[in-house]
Parts: sequence; C-alpha cells; structure tokens
Amino acid sequence: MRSLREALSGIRRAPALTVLSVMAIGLSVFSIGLFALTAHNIDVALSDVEGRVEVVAYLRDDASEELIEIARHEIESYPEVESARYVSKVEALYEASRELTEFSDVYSDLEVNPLPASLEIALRPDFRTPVDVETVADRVTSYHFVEEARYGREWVDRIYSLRRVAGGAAVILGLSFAFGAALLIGIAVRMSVLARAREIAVMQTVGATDGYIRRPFLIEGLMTGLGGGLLALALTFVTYQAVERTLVSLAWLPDLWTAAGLAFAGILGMLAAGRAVRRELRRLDVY
Amino acid sequence: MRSLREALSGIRRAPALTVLSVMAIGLSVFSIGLFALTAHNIDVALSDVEGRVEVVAYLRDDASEELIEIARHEIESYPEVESARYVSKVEALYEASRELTEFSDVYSDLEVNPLPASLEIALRPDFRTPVDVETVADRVTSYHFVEEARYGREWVDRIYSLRRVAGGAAVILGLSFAFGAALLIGIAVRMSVLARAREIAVMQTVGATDGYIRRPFLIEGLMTGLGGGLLALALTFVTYQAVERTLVSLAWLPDLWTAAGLAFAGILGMLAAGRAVRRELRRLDVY
Amino acid sequence: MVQFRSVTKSFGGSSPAVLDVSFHLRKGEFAFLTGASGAGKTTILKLVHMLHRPSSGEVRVSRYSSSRIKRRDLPDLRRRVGYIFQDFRLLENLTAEENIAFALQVTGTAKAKIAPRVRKLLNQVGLAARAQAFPRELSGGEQQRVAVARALANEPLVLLADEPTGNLDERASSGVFELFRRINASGTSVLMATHDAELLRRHRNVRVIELEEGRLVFDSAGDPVA
Amino acid sequence: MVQFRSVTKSFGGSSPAVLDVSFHLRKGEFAFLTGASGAGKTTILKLVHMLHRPSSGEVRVSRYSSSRIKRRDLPDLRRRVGYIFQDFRLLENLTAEENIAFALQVTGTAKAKIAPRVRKLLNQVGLAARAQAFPRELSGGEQQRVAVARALANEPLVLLADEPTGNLDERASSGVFELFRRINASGTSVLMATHDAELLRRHRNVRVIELEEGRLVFDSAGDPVA
Ligand SMILES: Nc1ncnc2c1ncn2[C@@H]1O[C@H](COP(=O)(O)OP(=O)(O)OP(=O)(O)O)[C@@H](O)[C@H]1O
Ligand SMILES: Nc1ncnc2c1ncn2[C@@H]1O[C@H](COP(=O)(O)OP(=O)(O)OP(=O)(O)O)[C@@H](O)[C@H]1O
Ligand SMILES: [Mg+2]
Ligand SMILES: [Mg+2]
Repeated sequence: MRSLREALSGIRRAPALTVLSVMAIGLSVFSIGLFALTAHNIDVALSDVEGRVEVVAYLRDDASEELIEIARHEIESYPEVESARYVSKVEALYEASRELTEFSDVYSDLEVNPLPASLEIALRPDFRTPVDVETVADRVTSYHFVEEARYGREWVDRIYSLRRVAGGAAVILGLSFAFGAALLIGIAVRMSVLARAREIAVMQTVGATDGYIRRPFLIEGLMTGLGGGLLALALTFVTYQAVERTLVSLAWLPDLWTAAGLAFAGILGMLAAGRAVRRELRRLDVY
Repeated sequence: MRSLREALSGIRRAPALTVLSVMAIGLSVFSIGLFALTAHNIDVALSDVEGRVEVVAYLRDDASEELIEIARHEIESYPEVESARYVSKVEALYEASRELTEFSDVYSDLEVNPLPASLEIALRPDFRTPVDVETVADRVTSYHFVEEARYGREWVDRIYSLRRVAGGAAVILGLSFAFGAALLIGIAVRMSVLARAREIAVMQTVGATDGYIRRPFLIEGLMTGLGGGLLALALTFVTYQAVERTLVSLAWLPDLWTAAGLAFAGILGMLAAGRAVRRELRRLDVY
Repeated sequence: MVQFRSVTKSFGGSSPAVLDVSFHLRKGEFAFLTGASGAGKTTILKLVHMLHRPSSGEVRVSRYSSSRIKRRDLPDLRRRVGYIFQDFRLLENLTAEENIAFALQVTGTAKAKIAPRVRKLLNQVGLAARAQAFPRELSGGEQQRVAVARALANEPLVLLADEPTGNLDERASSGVFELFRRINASGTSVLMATHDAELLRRHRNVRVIELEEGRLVFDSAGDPVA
Repeated sequence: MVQFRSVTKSFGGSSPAVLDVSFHLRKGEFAFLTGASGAGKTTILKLVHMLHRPSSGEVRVSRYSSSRIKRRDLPDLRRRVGYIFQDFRLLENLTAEENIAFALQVTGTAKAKIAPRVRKLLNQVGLAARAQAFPRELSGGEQQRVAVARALANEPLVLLADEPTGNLDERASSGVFELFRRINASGTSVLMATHDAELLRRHRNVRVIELEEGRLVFDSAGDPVA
C-alpha cells in the first residue's frame, strides 16, 4: 500500500518523465507488436498455401473406374493422407479451361480431350514435409494404372525453407526489438532514478532500508511497463485496423500473444527499474 | 569554438546520458531506415513487374507475314509503345510448352497446333496506366487481321492500386515513425537539459546570454542526432546484409536517401535541443 | 555511545581530512566540535553516521563498529543517529511537514502518531506557519530549522548537528540551542559542529573538542580514548 | 546605484516577504542588511539581481529599472552585480577554479587574462590549495569562499552577499569581510545580508538596514528615498 502510494506519487511528482517513459516503451513494444502482427499473418498465409500441398497422380486412360475407386480408398487410409479426390478427364479439361483463361478458346477448339484423369491427394498437416510427400508419391506410382505422380518437389521445398527462414528471422528480429525495448525501458527508468538520486541519498541518510527505497521504483517500473504495453497494444490495433481497411485482410493476434506482450512489457519495466535502483543504491553508499 | 568545446565537455560530463540518447535516436531512425529499405524494395519490385505490362494481339491464322510486319512497324511508332514483337504459331507452342511444364506432354501429343500467332506489345514507362493500355488495345484491334487484343485489364488495375496504396502507406508510416523519432530525440535532449537545469540557472545568474547558454546545447543536439543517424545507418546496413544473405536479394538505399536520413537526424536533434533549452530558459527566469 | 579510535580519513589528496583522532562521547553527553573552515568537522560527523568509511582506525557507534558493520545494518544505525546536515538535504519535492513526516514513515511509525509528532516538532523550531511550504519557498534559516526538526523526529540516541545555527539570527540560534539542551537532558548524546565563537564563550561548561587541519588539538574532557 | 521605491514582494502567501521597502544604496556605499530568519533579506537581494520581479513598487539598479528592463538586458545587469548566494550555487561539475573562470568566460574575458585572475581570487579567499577540488570535495566554508571569489571575478559595480560568513570561523570571516572592505574602497557598492550580531557590533560605523517581517524598521543612514 505504502509502496503503491509512493509509486503513484513518484509518477505524480514527475508526470512528464513518466509520460515520456510510457511513450518510449510504447513505441518500442509497438515495433514488437507490428512484427508479431506481420509474423502471425505470414504464418496464417503460409499454412493456407501449405494446405494446398498435394500429390497429383495422373491415371492411364485405360484404368477402370472401379479399380480407381478401390485405390482411392486405399490411398486415403495412408497415415499421411487426408483425402484423395478423383478428377475425371472431363473435369480436368473443365478446370484447365477455367484456370487458364488465355487458352480457353484453344481448348474449346480441341477435338480430343488431351488431359488425363487424376487423383488429387491432400496430405495431413503433420505430413507435409518434403520427405513425406515423396514417400506418398512413390507409393502411389506403384499402382499399375498410375502413369505418373507429380507433386511440385521444388514448391514443397520452397515452402519449407521459407517457413524456416521466416521462423529464424522472427526469432532474430523479435529478440533485437525486445533488446531495443529493454534498452529504452532501462533508459527511462534509469532517468527516473537519476532524477531522484538526491531523494534516494536523503532516504538512506534518514535510515530507510534498501527494500523500502526500492519497492516504489519496482511498482513504478511495472506500471510504466504495463502502460507502455497497453499503448503498444492500442497502436498495433490501430495499425491492424488501418491496414485491414485499406490494404489487405489480416488476422489479429492470438489473445495469448497480446497477454504475453503485456506481461513482457510489465516485467521488463520492473526488472529494468530494479536493476537501475540497485545500482544507484550501491553507488550512493560506501558500505 | 567555445560552443563546440562546451558541447563536447557537456557530452563528456554526462557520457551515459549522451550514449543513451544516441541509442534512442539510433533505434528510432533505424525503424525509419528499415521502412525506407522496405519501401525502396517494393518500389524496385513494382517497377520490375510493371515492365511486364503488355498488350498481346492474337492474329488470325490467315494473316500474311508482310502485312503483319508493316503493322508491327506502325504499332511501334505509336507514342505509347516501346516495342512490338512478333510471335509465330510455332514459337507460341514452344513457349507454352516451356512455361506450362505440366502440359508439355499433352502438347507434344497434339496433331494440330491450336495456338495463334501474336504481337507482344510492350509499353513505354509513362504509358502503363490503365487508360493508355486500353487505348493501345483498341487501336490494335482495328487491324482486320487481329482476332483479339488482350491485356489483363485487372492486372494493370491491380498494379496501379498497389502502387498507390504502397505510396500512401509509405507516407503515413514514414511520418508516424518520424514523429516517434522526434519524440525520442526530444525526450533525450530534454533530459539532458533537465539534468543541467541547475547549471543553466547558475549561468543565468552569472550573466550569460541566452544565445551563449543555448549554443552548446544546439551543437550537442546536432552531434547526438548525427550520432544516432549514423548508428541507424549502420543498423539498417547490417539488416540489409543479413536479409540479402539469408532471404532474398535486396536493393540498397539510394545515396540521396541515406544522406537525407542523416541530415534529418542531425537537424531533428538540433531543433529538439533548441526547443528544450528555450523552454527551460524561459521557465527559469522571471523576465 | 560514540567512540573514535585513532581514526584517519584521507580522500586521496595531499593531507588527510581527519588524522589520528580519538575521543569518546558518552551516553547523554553534550560536546561542541570546533575548528577553522576545512578542519575536518563535517568529516567527523559523516564518519559517525557511517557515510564515510575510515581509512584507518575504528569508529564505534552504539553497538556498531565501522570495521564490522554490514550494509543491511546501516538503516538501523542511521535511525538512531539524527543528523542535521550543513547543507540541510531536504527533499525538494516535499513540503516542510512532509519532509519531517518522511523520516517517521521510513522507520515505520504508526500513521496516527505521525501528524501530531510533526506538528509538535514544527512548533519547537518555530515553523508552524510555514508547514506547507516547499524548501525553495523557505528562507535559508527556515530550511535549516526543518532539517533540525527532521533530525529530532525519531528521538535519536545521538544527535549530530553540523553548523545548525549558521543561517540563524541570535534569537533563533538560542531557540535551537535550548532545544538541543532539552533533548540532551532526556538522554540523547549531542555532537555539535560550530564555529560560533560567541556560543562557545556563552557555554563554558560544555565540553569542547577542537580540530586543526584534521588533528584533535584540544578536548576539554581530557582523556582521549576511554 | 541601487534604489528601492515602495517595493512589495508577495509570493501569494498570507503576508508578503517584503513590504513597502524604500532605500537607496549609493555608489561606493557599504551596508549591512539585517533581520531575523525569514525577515526578507534574501528576497531583497534577489530583487536587486532581478531574479524576482516586485509585486509593486520599483527597483532601480544602475541604469536599469525593474519595471522597464527587457529580458535581453538581464545578462548585462547581472554581470555588473556580483551575488554570493546563501546556498552558494556552484556548478557541481566544475572544480573550484573552473567555477570562478566560468563567470569570466561568460562575460567574454580574454582567455589569457582568465587564469591569472582566477589565481589571484583564489589566493584572496585562501583557497589556492583546493583549486582543483570539486564542490562536493570542499567543506562548507570552502564552498562559500569559492562563491565569494566568483562574485568578485568581474569586478562588479554592486556586490550582494547573502550570509557570506555563515559557514566560516572567526578568522576566515574577518578575512572575507576585509576583502569586501577593500573591494568597497575601490568603488564597489556592497549590500551584505547577515545576522552575525558580533560583526555589526564590531563595525558600528557601517550603515545598517534592518528588516522585520518584510518591513524596513531601521536604517542608520536616515533618508529612505533619495
Ligand atoms: N569528498 C571529499 N573529497 C575530497 N576532499 C574532501 C572531501 N570532503 C572533504 N574534503 C576535504 O577535507 C577537509 C575537511 O573537510 P570538512 O568538510 O570536514 O571541513 P569542516 O571542518 O566541516 O569545514 P567547514 O567549517 O568549512 O564546513 C577539507 O579540506 C575538504 O576540502
Ligand atoms: N519562492 C518563495 N515562495 C514562497 N515564499 C517564499 C519564497 N521565498 C521566500 N519566501 C518566504 O518569504 C519570507 C522571507 O524570505 P527570505 O528568504 O527573504 O528571508 P531571509 O531574511 O533571507 O531569512 P534567512 O535569514 O532565514 O535566510 C520567508 O517567510 C520565506 O518563507
Ligand atoms: Mg563542514
Ligand atoms: Mg536568506
């Protein structure tokens, strides 16, 4: 209670400094927020693209529909496979003419349908690695009525390296931004401690214990951190809304992330404050 | 000279504060730098994609090669047109089979070549707007041996709206980051002035003029700003190198931009310092 | 209560601020600490408060010794030793009464007891009318009296007063001095640094410890180490 | 040189710090400003230095008037009026000699002249040995003497001294006082706030202006407005 009151009065005593600290922390956590938003949306987009990883087995024109149906069931029971869809020659032509509008005229002129029937095999989320895709493709090719299995090897590899790189970049950039934020919080709190160095020295001479002196600063650091975190959250949300309305549709951050961000800002503020006060206390007293 | 020496001694007197200010400014100008890098590369990428805006005129199978060659010359003399390239039926088939590997087997099975010959018309940089593209397409369609002119209307429109939105976002984000940087510089300088409020008051009582008191702070602000700018430049370059090596090939910022960024940081530091000192001077004296 | 044994304090300069000083201030004793400007009076008081560590020798205050005291014991020591600083050391952001109350809060005094105690102290130093003023709104002498009241707040075992009447006129000076005598009569030891020759002349019965360039050159109580 | 005409200064509290004060300190005159703690001595000195603006009345110093002076004229005024503050106001980051040199730099004194002048001033206040020390390394009396040296640096037309001997022993006090007399003899007006009754007694021939609760209650020079 006393510490809280003191912390509040500390803030009241130097409101400009506190507002500035909150803004500094807010801005730096905001950059983390922006980054998290970007990362999260890359993630969403990636898992969307990844969902399209599939193996296509082109079938001989002479394969009987019954055999194909049996094979389709077998394939669907593979542990790696989510679903297998049969695409007849007619459907293939239709889809091709729809997807490739430039050639729709060409196709309608054709007398024979040159496109083969196929099985489009979608994989389960956990089995979309290059290795699993190749395994499925190999097994499927062993059916005698399968002409060829394609799976865009390069495409699969690319998605995976992209996710790995994105993950690495996320960690590196996230850490460096967090470092920047910690730095700024440290600056802010250190300033507020320095601004009260005289006060601290006087408290020591009056017989206040280290803990007693430290506590209000810790609480002040926590509150400043949380304030900065909330500001960052607000800024991130405004940015999210602005981009959502003008540019592209975005996913908002998971609640867990925002909660973690707030907790991070608060704890960072408290730790930075604690460190700054401890150093100041040791500097001021000779024992 | 005196001011420079004073500014240096000011920095020497409170090295921690100065280092922290430089770091704060560095971090915020760094975010501008990151943004500039992104914007510049979007720009480069856009102009690359834009270079591919073209009108394709599909030709009747019965058009004579001489007429086509005459028409091609005529079209190349349009003010909007950069070049017009004749693509024969054979070339068309070859290109199609190369670009659409999935269907290469199919094409090789064909007995007749279903693809038409065409003129691929590239536009000059200044005439790639939706309106110009449509004008060219319309004029080309008036040749009797032109079956149809395609130009991906939607595609052109999209590029244009993307560039507009990117431009807008660049200005808005750039401004808000600049605001953040100005804020941080203001904080830093204000702290350094506050830390010397007593010194300023004493100088006033000893009879120093406002200009005399202000000058070292202005120079200190300028140097702090430039220091922060250089730090930001270094950070941006390191990021550029890191991304370049691990992710994608990037273009480095034009020299003019980096020079402007440095000047911006320096001037911002000086102005923020000037403002802070002026306020302090008025606050301390009653006349 | 306060015991110096061959204490030397050097700040690294050519000559030490305090050189081989020994004396013993007993419980309930009153002593003037005198000497020219720069003789080492403030340094001696700060050694008692353990704001300086002796370069050699030992300072004992109550049950604490400068050579054995732990960092965590300092607050307890300083609550028992009231200190009126030569430069006052008031908190700029607190009013006169808050500055005094602060010393009581720090020691965990019950809230209900603080307000009446502060009022009594302000009255004793003649500042009741300026209770709400901030240090920068107080005259030099008024600030000094706030410092006096704060040092007395916790009823210290030892009172250290550094030139406590330097900014006071004759009447206010005697007021503060009489206050010290009353405090002293109730059992508190008092060590008062001063170069008010007039004061020394008027109170010839009070013990005088005199310094000259850091050395103890005269002690009216005789035996230096006891 | 310094003229007060019915000057009142109120800080918004119940009673003004200075109330309807008039006096005239002539060129080359020496006067003690005396009165109890809180009587208004420092406020009067700050009014002369134009650190306060009178609530009513007019303060004239040399050719400047409190009612007409412009912000840009303040530096010139303050260079002509030396001020020894009650709380010294030294720059913490500068050594003793740098603090004195600073006052000379500010007025644009030629570099070559600064060093010898500083040395002379330090000698005059008896601090040559502590020239390189920072304020926190100086005793109270030593800081006060640095403040004295700084106020004299620019050979002011008027010297304002606020309790300049409050932290000094008798010998150092007389030293500083003799210095003031010499400065005064060379044409500088001196207004010295003090409650050192002893000093007043010893110099009965010097003009005394006495304040009581902000009012001028005694002026040994007689005519209040001249
Ligand atoms: N922190 C310090 N660093 C270096 N020298 C110091 C420090 N503190 C004091 N001194 C020097 O030690 C000597 C004694 O100082 P001290 O403050 O004890 O004197 P004092 O007797 O209180 O004088 P005064 O009556 O002027 O206050 C002085 O010469 C002073 O300059
Ligand atoms: N800035 C201020 N705001 C409010 N009150 C003030 C201010 N400055 C001075 N006072 C009050 O005005 C009165 C006169 O103060 P002043 O400092 O002039 O006294 P003084 O004669 O110098 O006393 P001392 O001998 O104790 O230094 C005091 O009661 C003081 O509290
Ligand atoms: Mg002292
Ligand atoms: Mg005063």
